[in-house]
Amino acid sequence: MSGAVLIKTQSVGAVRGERVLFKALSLEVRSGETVLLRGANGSGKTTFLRQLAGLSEVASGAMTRVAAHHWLGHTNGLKAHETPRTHLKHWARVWGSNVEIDGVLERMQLKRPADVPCQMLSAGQKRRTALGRLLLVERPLWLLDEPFNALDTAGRDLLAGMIETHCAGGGAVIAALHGDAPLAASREVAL
Amino acid sequence: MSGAVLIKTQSVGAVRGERVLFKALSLEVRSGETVLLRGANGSGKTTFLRQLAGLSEVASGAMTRVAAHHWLGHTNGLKAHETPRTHLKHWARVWGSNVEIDGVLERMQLKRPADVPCQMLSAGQKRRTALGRLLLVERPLWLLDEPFNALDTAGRDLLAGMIETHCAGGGAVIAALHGDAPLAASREVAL
Amino acid sequence: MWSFLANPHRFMGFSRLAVPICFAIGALLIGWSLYNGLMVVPPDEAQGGDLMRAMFTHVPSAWLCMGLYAGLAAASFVWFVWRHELADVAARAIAPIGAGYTALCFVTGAIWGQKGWGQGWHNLILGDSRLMSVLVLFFLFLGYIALRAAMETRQKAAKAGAILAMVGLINVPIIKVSVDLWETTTIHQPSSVIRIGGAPEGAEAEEGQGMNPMYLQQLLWGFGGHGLLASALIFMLMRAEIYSQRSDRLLAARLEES
Amino acid sequence: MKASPAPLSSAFRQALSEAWAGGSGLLLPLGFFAGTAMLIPFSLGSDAELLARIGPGVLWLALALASMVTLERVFQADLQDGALDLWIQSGDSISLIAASKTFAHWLISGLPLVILTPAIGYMLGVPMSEMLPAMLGYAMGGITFFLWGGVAAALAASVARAGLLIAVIALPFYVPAIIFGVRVAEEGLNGVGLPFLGASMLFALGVAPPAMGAALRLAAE
Amino acid sequence: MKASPAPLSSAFRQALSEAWAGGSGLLLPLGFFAGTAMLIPFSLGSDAELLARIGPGVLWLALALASMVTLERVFQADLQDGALDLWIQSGDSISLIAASKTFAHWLISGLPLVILTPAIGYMLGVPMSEMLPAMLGYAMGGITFFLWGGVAAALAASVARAGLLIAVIALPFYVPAIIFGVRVAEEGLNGVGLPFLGASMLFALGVAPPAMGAALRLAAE
Ligand code: HEM
Ligand SMILES: Nc1ncnc2c1ncn2[C@@H]1O[C@H](COP(=O)(O)OP(=O)(O)OP(=O)(O)O)[C@@H](O)[C@H]1O
Ligand SMILES: Nc1ncnc2c1ncn2[C@@H]1O[C@H](COP(=O)(O)OP(=O)(O)OP(=O)(O)O)[C@@H](O)[C@H]1O
Ligand SMILES: [Mg+2]
Ligand SMILES: [Mg+2]
Repeated sequence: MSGAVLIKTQSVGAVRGERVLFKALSLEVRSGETVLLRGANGSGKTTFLRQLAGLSEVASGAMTRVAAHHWLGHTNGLKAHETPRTHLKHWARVWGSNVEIDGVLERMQLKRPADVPCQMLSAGQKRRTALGRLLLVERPLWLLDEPFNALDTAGRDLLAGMIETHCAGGGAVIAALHGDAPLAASREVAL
Repeated sequence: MSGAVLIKTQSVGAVRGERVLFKALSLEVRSGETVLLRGANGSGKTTFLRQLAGLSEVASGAMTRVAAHHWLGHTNGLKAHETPRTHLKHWARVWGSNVEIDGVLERMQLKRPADVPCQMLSAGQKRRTALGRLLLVERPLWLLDEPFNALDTAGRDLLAGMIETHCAGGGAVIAALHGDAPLAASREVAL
Repeated sequence: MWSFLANPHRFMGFSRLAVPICFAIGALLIGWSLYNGLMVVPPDEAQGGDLMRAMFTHVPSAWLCMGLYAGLAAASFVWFVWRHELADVAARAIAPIGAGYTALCFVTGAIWGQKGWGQGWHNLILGDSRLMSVLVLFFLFLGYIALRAAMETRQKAAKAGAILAMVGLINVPIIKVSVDLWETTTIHQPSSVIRIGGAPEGAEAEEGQGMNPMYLQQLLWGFGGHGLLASALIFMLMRAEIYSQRSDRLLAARLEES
Repeated sequence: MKASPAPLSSAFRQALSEAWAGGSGLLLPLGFFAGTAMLIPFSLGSDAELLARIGPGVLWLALALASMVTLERVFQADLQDGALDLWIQSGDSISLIAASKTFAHWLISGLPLVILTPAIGYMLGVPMSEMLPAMLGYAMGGITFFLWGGVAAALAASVARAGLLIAVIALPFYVPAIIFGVRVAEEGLNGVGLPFLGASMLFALGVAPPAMGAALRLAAE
Repeated sequence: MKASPAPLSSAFRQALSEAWAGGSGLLLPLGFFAGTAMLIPFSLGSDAELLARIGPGVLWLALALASMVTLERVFQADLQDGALDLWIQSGDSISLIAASKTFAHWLISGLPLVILTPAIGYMLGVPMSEMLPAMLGYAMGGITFFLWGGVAAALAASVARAGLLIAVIALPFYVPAIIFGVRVAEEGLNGVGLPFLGASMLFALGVAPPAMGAALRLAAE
């Protein structure tokens, strides 16, 4: 608990329709931590993650964002006509990254389908492409919504390794997850 | 292995782009069986399932479909404006089923969001709605593509129970799956 | 008064009285202006004979529909900047009333024009700049209503509607300018009301369409009456909306318990 | 292929509620046609005689536009959300299902022009005697447009942004309906236009559904 | 909001390749406008003088249509596939990103009309002297259309079948550009039309991007 605070929420709440999903959720995440969001389907994990990312408005409470973050939601953010290579190149350009794309494709085991349009990729290959974005630029905070979905065993281990390295290097991860995780969580938050 | 044959493939193959995904895949599934398709991302599980369902053409080999089947793919088949209730009602009508929708919603624990448009549902709630279709009409064969994705622990147990009941009642399930499954497979097929 | 009413509770208290009062006075004024307009004042043969009696509805509704669009944009602005929920409720209520008065302006104008502009004048509805700008205004209202109706949640409808209403407001003068610059010979008469008080009698007569002060009086009664009627209708819609929001909340709370 | 009407009527109902949900019911299509009618004098000038003469012709373009704009997403959405997979496996004729969906969308987005024809025609100064033939023309032409538009949309379903593609595929098929439709309006119900318009509608009714079915099967592959 | 131009140019490039991939390059838009021009005589009759007079006006309608059909899916797809989430969090002005995407789509789907104007105009018998002003009018009017169409599409991004909704929202905003555009073509470059058309384009350039930005943020909520 000695790392710097990367993000902090103070009694944040969310309302959907006329329903209060959660209220008074306070969370402080420091560098080095892996925080897992737990809760039944529909309990508000995605909603909370989107609030953390600044995508949804906070109905009540306050949120202090200190560090830049990467986002991976239920959807992968891929365009049908893009290939894994052009997708990663595109975001590398947007984010001003000089990382070698071939290296990222290699790391994500996407060498083979690197030039197949995303439309035709398998579910796991799409997910790997999206996860490749995390390697384009260093950002302290990773916000991941069920990131292990659709990955095979090798992919799971790969992602778990990425998360471990990231946290060891001073980053932090907040991830929504169901079931057993192949990673060591420093904390679990129930919603 | 005493049940009746529900579906049978003889050295089926699939080609995608210029790539042979698999060939000479022979499979015979009898009532009572739970067959899991295993394989790395992109190995062709989805492709094979779609062939079994008659959605994709078979590049080589032969396929004999004996029994009717239910299908659940990577996508849920929900329309944005539908609610879980109207979605299930709709397919019940199409399939000529008299099942009580309220009962299905109850069983899938969808009572609460039963009248919320699918657009606004959580990932797990969408999946549960799609799984609810399996309960509308009795069909011997279930073809499921990573059905546990997005489900919480209760949902996983629920689905595992449904599969067990289905197989005990003379049905059969062919499911693509990654990682540990919360169900007892009678056979695993590696792709 | 507006900051006082921004509280929904106070608004409900205020409007419970305001609705019937506005209705009553509005109806009285409209009735009075219509009675005078239809029965008492002499028909002006230069302006279509008896048909010109449509004026006592036409002119007030023409003024009102423009005013209501401005009101819609203002309410949207208030909601967008300060998030006063009541402002959104108001915007939502103004839109159908505004569309209604735009339609009323058009219909009464058409009735009036029946004779004044001669047979076949309707050929020109789509070719007249004044008429076109009213039509475009109607479409701005219509687009606003349709957009709100298509959004899934109230919050989203409020925000999307506010963006459209504000952008639309800046578009209104542009449409006005462009339509006036458009090559048409408008057969619609220019504004004459404003000149009535100040201009000497002679100048009016010269124009051949001077407005009898007796007409003007009825016009103003009518305008006041329609203004009050519109307010009453808007308040009523707002009340209905607030009630439905409350009942939604109650229902949700009950669900939460069970 | 079962012969039960339940799937067809359900497909019809679902499509109807989809079209309805997307835009506050009939208000929107009515507004659309009225709005296009409003743009006509702006782009063509305000000459009354000219408007009466060509306004109805321009409305054919609006109808063509409505059919394409409406249908573009219908089958593509079915493909993307997986509903198409379910339909194909439902055991019913996918051709008939597609046809009944198309028909539902015509009801919501094409029929309103027919309803509005008297009002728009009045504003444009079209003679009363031409009104009924024009309505009939828009009705039959509209069905034809929506059927061919549906074929184009089904063919383009697996292409990411198919808007203009659909238009290019469909436009040539629209030509006969436009030609005969305009003739019906001009020469009335007794002319040669009506039977030909009817024939092209029947042709579309016969050919378009199987074509849609085949295209959708292909898209699902 | 960083000031680096890289995100904008990447957004532009991505949208360009999307538009290109979605419709086999420029062939499709060219085909679309040529096809519409081809439909004009069918629906309006073949009177030469009439065609020359109103043909260019009808092309304005085609341009309006092209802008709506093209933009309908752009932002909706971004929303559905999650790319919008990434853009909003990219730290760059979402307004500028949306504007540069819109511009890319105009290049692919609006500019072709300008390029085709001489050919279509020749076919319709439009006098040569009116050609250049007409091209300028289509160019500036097209940008205006695409910007307002973008606002409507962004507002309707979360609506499932938004085609007609977008049209109804956008049409009133198209009116000034059509009026002035037609004037520019009629009275040439020295008339009052050109400065006013320029003004309404500049106005759209100023107001539409922030409105798109706000609408997209809302859609992502
Ligand atoms: C559908 C047809 C018509 C429409 C849409 C229409 C629209 C309008 C509008 C928008 C105004 C308010 C203008 C302003 O205050 O600046 C107005 C005022 C007025 N209209 Fe019409 N009008 C129509 C037909 C007619 C006809 C046929 C007549 C009479 C021959 C007429 C007479 C007037 C008069 C006298 C005013 C009051 C002008 C003033 O003093 O401000 N209108 N109309
Ligand atoms: N308009 C609405 N009316 C009622 N409930 C709504 C509305 N919009 C959203 N909801 C509810 O809000 C919740 C959103 O939950 P969210 O997506 O954050 O869940 P989650 O924890 O991510 O679930 P999952 O594990 O399934 O992904 C759902 O329960 C949904 O039904
Ligand atoms: N046009 C093409 N060219 C080359 N490869 C293609 C083409 N179309 C599809 N593929 C490949 O075909 C495979 C399809 O695999 P499929 O979706 O069946 O995999 P899967 O086993 O379901 O994987 P997952 O576990 O990720 O869902 C992928 O590897 C994909 O890259
Ligand atoms: Mg979730
Ligand atoms: Mg798969």
